[in-house]
Amino acid sequence: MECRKLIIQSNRPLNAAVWEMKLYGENLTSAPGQFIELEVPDCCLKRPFSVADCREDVLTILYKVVGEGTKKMTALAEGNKVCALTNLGKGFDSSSSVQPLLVGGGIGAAPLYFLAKEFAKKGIQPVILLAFRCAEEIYYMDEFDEVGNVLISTDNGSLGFQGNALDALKEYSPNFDIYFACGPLPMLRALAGFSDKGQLSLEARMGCGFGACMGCSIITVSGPKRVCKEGPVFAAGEVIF
Amino acid sequence: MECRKLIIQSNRPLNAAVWEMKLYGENLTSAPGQFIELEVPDCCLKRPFSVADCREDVLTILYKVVGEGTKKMTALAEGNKVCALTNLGKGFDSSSSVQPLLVGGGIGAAPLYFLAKEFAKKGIQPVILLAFRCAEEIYYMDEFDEVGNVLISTDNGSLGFQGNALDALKEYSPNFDIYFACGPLPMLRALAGFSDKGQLSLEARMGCGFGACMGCSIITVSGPKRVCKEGPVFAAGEVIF
Amino acid sequence: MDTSVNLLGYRLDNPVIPASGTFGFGYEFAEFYDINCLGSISLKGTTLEPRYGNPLPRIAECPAGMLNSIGLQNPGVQKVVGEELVKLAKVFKKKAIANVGGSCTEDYVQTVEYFNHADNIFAIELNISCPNVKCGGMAFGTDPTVAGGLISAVKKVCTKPLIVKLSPNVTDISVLARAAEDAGADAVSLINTLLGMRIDLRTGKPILSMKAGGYSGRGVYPVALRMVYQVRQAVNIPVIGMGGISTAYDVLEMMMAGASAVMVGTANLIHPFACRDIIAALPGAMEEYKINSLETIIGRAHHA
Amino acid sequence: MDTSVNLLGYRLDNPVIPASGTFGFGYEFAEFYDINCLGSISLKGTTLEPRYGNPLPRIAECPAGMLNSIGLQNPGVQKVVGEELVKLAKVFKKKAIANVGGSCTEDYVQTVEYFNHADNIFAIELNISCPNVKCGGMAFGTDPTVAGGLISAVKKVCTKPLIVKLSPNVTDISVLARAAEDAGADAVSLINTLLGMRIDLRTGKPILSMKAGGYSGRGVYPVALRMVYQVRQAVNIPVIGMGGISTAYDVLEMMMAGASAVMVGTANLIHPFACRDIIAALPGAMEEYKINSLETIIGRAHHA
Ligand SMILES: Cc1cc2nc3c(=O)[nH]c(=O)nc-3n(C[C@H](O)[C@H](O)[C@H](O)COP(=O)(O)OP(=O)(O)OC[C@H]3O[C@@H](n4cnc5c(N)ncnc54)[C@H](O)[C@@H]3O)c2cc1C
Ligand SMILES: Cc1cc2nc3c(=O)[nH]c(=O)nc-3n(C[C@H](O)[C@H](O)[C@H](O)COP(=O)(O)OP(=O)(O)OC[C@H]3O[C@@H](n4cnc5c(N)ncnc54)[C@H](O)[C@@H]3O)c2cc1C
Ligand SMILES: Cc1cc2nc3c(=O)[nH]c(=O)nc-3n(C[C@H](O)[C@H](O)[C@H](O)COP(=O)(O)O)c2cc1C
Ligand SMILES: Cc1cc2nc3c(=O)[nH]c(=O)nc-3n(C[C@H](O)[C@H](O)[C@H](O)COP(=O)(O)O)c2cc1C
Ligand code: FES
Ligand code: FES
Repeated sequence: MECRKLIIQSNRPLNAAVWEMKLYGENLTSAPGQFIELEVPDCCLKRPFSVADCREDVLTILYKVVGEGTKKMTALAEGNKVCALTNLGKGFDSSSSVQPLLVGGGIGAAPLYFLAKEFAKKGIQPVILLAFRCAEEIYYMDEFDEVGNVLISTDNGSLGFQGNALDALKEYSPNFDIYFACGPLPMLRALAGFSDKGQLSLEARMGCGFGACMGCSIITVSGPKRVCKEGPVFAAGEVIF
Repeated sequence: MECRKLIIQSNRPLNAAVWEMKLYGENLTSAPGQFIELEVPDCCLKRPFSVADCREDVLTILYKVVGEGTKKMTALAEGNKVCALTNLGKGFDSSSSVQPLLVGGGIGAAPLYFLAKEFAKKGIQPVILLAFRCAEEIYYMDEFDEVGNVLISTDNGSLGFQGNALDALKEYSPNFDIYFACGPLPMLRALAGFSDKGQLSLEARMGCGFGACMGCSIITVSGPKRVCKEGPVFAAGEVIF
Repeated sequence: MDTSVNLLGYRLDNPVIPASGTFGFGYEFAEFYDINCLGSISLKGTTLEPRYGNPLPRIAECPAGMLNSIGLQNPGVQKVVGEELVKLAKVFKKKAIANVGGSCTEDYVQTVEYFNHADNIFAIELNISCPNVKCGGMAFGTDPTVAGGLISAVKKVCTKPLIVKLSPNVTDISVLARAAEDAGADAVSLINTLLGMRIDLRTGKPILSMKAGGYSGRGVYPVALRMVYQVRQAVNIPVIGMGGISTAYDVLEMMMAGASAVMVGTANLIHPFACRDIIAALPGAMEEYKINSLETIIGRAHHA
Repeated sequence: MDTSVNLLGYRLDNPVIPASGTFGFGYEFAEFYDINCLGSISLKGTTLEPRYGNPLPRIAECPAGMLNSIGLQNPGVQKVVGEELVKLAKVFKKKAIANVGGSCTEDYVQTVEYFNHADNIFAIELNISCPNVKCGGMAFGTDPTVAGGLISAVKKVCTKPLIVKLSPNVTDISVLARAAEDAGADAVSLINTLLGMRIDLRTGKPILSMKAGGYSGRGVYPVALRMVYQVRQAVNIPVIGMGGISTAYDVLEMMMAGASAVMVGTANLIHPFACRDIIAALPGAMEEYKINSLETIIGRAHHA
């Protein structure tokens, strides 16, 4: 964990609900699956966001506008300074995967972009399955295309396979050694039921984000674990849904 | 009362404790003795300040740094926007005075500058008695000099008469028809005891500043009155100390 | 978009009512905006005799609200009925709520009787919870038997619907709410202020002359919401919710907790146009959460 | 500038103690800063058996604070003494305060006995006020007779000074404080969290799985300060003050109200360096108000 002041380098909408914010800070580092806690003006608690990319002192988050804090974030302008806790949590363990499958649902695709880039760097082209409710909700298509083989599914069939992520997975049935998933809980639950050869990035309402309050503890097969500290990434077989 | 957004035109220290802030707003008006309630970032209640000057869309306040809010005010930079309630309260009634005496104690001199200028405009040179604890606390000397005959007293004698405002008044014994005073309560009480031919500008901790909460009600000979609405200026004979 | 609600048989255009003690007798706000946009107004707490209230200072600031120890300053019920209500009627075409304070049963009863004949009053709000009144004031608000006795006595003479205003400074507010219901209250309103204190670091003394005072504003909102939820479960009469409301979203949340209408207090002091702005923002907030009629969300949190 | 205070015979370099439940078992904060700057640490509430606590969500945000319904998650006293305290001792050279929770007298008593032999614990803080524990949890905190019985039983076996942590969710906290003193408590600490609620406008349901939760943070400060002032007047044992403290000024004010030491909770969650920063700011704040020794201001508001 680090507690830092970052400078907003850009903050722009990608579609009707999802925004991209780039934050600058010297020697910023992060690993795929880790998250930051961003201080939002006039909000008491910081907001957790997965790192969608991090290189050359610039960290990217992709955020969906859902409530007070994310609404206020859209008003933050280039050059503004924001406080953030960085390098939070334990990210994906991608070291042993040579045929990875990435599964993202909705805004859950965010951390997978960073992960996909890491694989691409190692010369591995991951299969990236992105599930959305409809074509309008898609973001970062070109970015994902550059770093992997993208498969799309939408609930209403407006693009790609019509159906949810698991149906799409069964339909496309790509080969994989480990899958890496982030998205709504029902999707993660379904995936875990389908195969335990995976890693799931979970969400929880957080008090601190760095392990102090037990606000985010889930029960796992090996006892209670904190989403913010032992997670947010857990082995699929570990989580008790 | 008006509720407005004003732009900070300048904000500078006059001495170790007193600052001057100039606020710009179209068609800003005020009368001597009236005050504004200034919104301070991260403070729940607005802060009341007498209008020290107001002309050509620019309103000046002089403020002493005493606590959280005034400390934060010193950090407000030129160009910042601030919310304020303006045209609050009933100011001095100077219409019938031809030989005015102005008595200011410490930061209480602030509204008297505006009043002195009004007299000067009418061709009347007021006598202005300014009482401070020591010479270092004096501010706006040149400004006052331009609009009246300034007499000074300091508690430690570092400038002018040594003693408090009332002692100085007795010493200098200027002629006057009405005196107009603002300053600490003991000074106002002493003045009221000395002569009831005066108008006193009072302070009170305020909830709203515009008459809604009764937070600032004092008892007068004619019943309870609100410092923020019927005041802050009261006839010397009216106030029950 | 239907923002109207029914309160005690009276239809309000919207559920937003300035809270007692933060809106005077209403007419002075008519200088700032057309107060006919309000659902109703709860008038400044009125006692039998005129009261100056407590010595200054009566106000202290808090990180997310304020303390007051006004002590029910008011010109007495005769002047309120004879002068203040007349002035109000000139600028406010709707009916208001009279808020009645006191320190003994007899005072309360007589004060309420004066309001029986006031045409522009549609309900009486009995303040049994003012933390700033000595002698008995607190016991009325904290002891269910004492509260019940007072309410029964008042109910006997009161010809208008009776709202009982509850104190949050109790171990279990639902006990007091039930006592009020049992004694004949037609509605309850809550919360009054929480007891709080601030100390002046310069002098080392409490800022308020009364030492402690009533804490209100945004900081009390979660406590108020919980109590409204709890009381909604405990009684079958309507609940009027207040405490820290400052946005249209706060109104929706308070209604979901169980409030049939809401009162807005401290927000008026911090921003004179608060009630007007909240009312203006209501339809937009309703649209955002796909609410067509406000009445349908009352108590939603109990069955959602 | 002397920031040290004496608490129950133990001298603290400064009065700032992270509050139970917001600082884990301390050692994890040693990754962020040298925790030996702290006066002491109140450790995470510990029960006889391991507890997972309540289902998620356990956290909700408030305008000036937060709600929690953790429900005393902890690994059980055996593991706390055998593992957590050992890890703490490696990075913290001072003594800490063990915070004990439970739902029946026997559990409390046995848990306290485990801590008797823990060398790096200088006092026990008995949490009789956790709003998040079912069955008995609330009665211990709200009924003076029940509280007294529990405290006497614990006192009989406890070989270390006993601090009793009081709930603010009562009509008169001084009654509980006196009951604690009479039953043998060596100090009281207050306040625990206020009961609060938030509702999710999207779902219409309370955000917390437990519906209500404990409200803490800046918004509770005026209430906490008033209660510390009130309890200081009611008892002769030391009072440890907490609730919304987030600056060095807050520490001074809380001490003037009567606190011999203070605990800082939610501020740690909002800013991991909060306690360190408050301690660093203390001398400057003391200078500003011409305070040479912190001990001299304890309770100043009662005689200033
Ligand atoms: C580890 C982690 C990574 C995340 N990564 C992303 C991401 O990359 N992009 C993205 O858009 N969102 C992400 N989220 C969800 C994001 O934190 C919430 O959408 C955001 O906090 C909502 O804030 P708000 O103020 O707009 O909503 P409000 O509802 O107004 O927030 C109120 C409180 O609830 C919390 N809260 C509300 N919804 C959630 C939620 N779904 N999860 C956790 N806390 C919540 C807020 O943090 C705040 O404390 C992540 C959450 C976690 C736990
Ligand atoms: C009608 C009127 C006119 C004033 N004119 C001036 C002026 O021209 N220049 C100037 O420097 N000061 C003036 N004051 C005093 C000024 O309002 C306070 O010094 C200021 O509010 C202190 O704010 P703070 O946040 O620094 O202090 P804090 O003590 O941190 O403030 C806490 C709360 O107490 C209130 N408060 C503290 N001291 C006073 C006080 N003396 N009077 C009223 N409220 C107080 C604050 O407004 C705030 O609500 C005036 C006060 C009134 C009532
Ligand atoms: C300055 C002030 C005066 C008040 N006077 C009264 C009163 O006369 N009668 C009453 O029942 N409540 C009174 N209250 C309490 C409010 O009506 C309301 O219950 C409380 O402030 C909580 O709501 P809020 O947080 O929106 O202010 C007063 C509150 C304030 C701040
Ligand atoms: C997340 C969280 C967990 C808590 N857990 C405990 C606990 O285990 N035992 C206890 O006595 N108090 C517990 N508390 C209460 C705090 O110790 C403290 O009394 C309260 O939060 C008020 O202080 P604050 O406003 O500084 O946070 C907890 C508070 C929070 C926010
Ligand atoms: S959010 Fe505090 S422990 Fe995870
Ligand atoms: S400050 Fe509210 S009436 Fe004067």
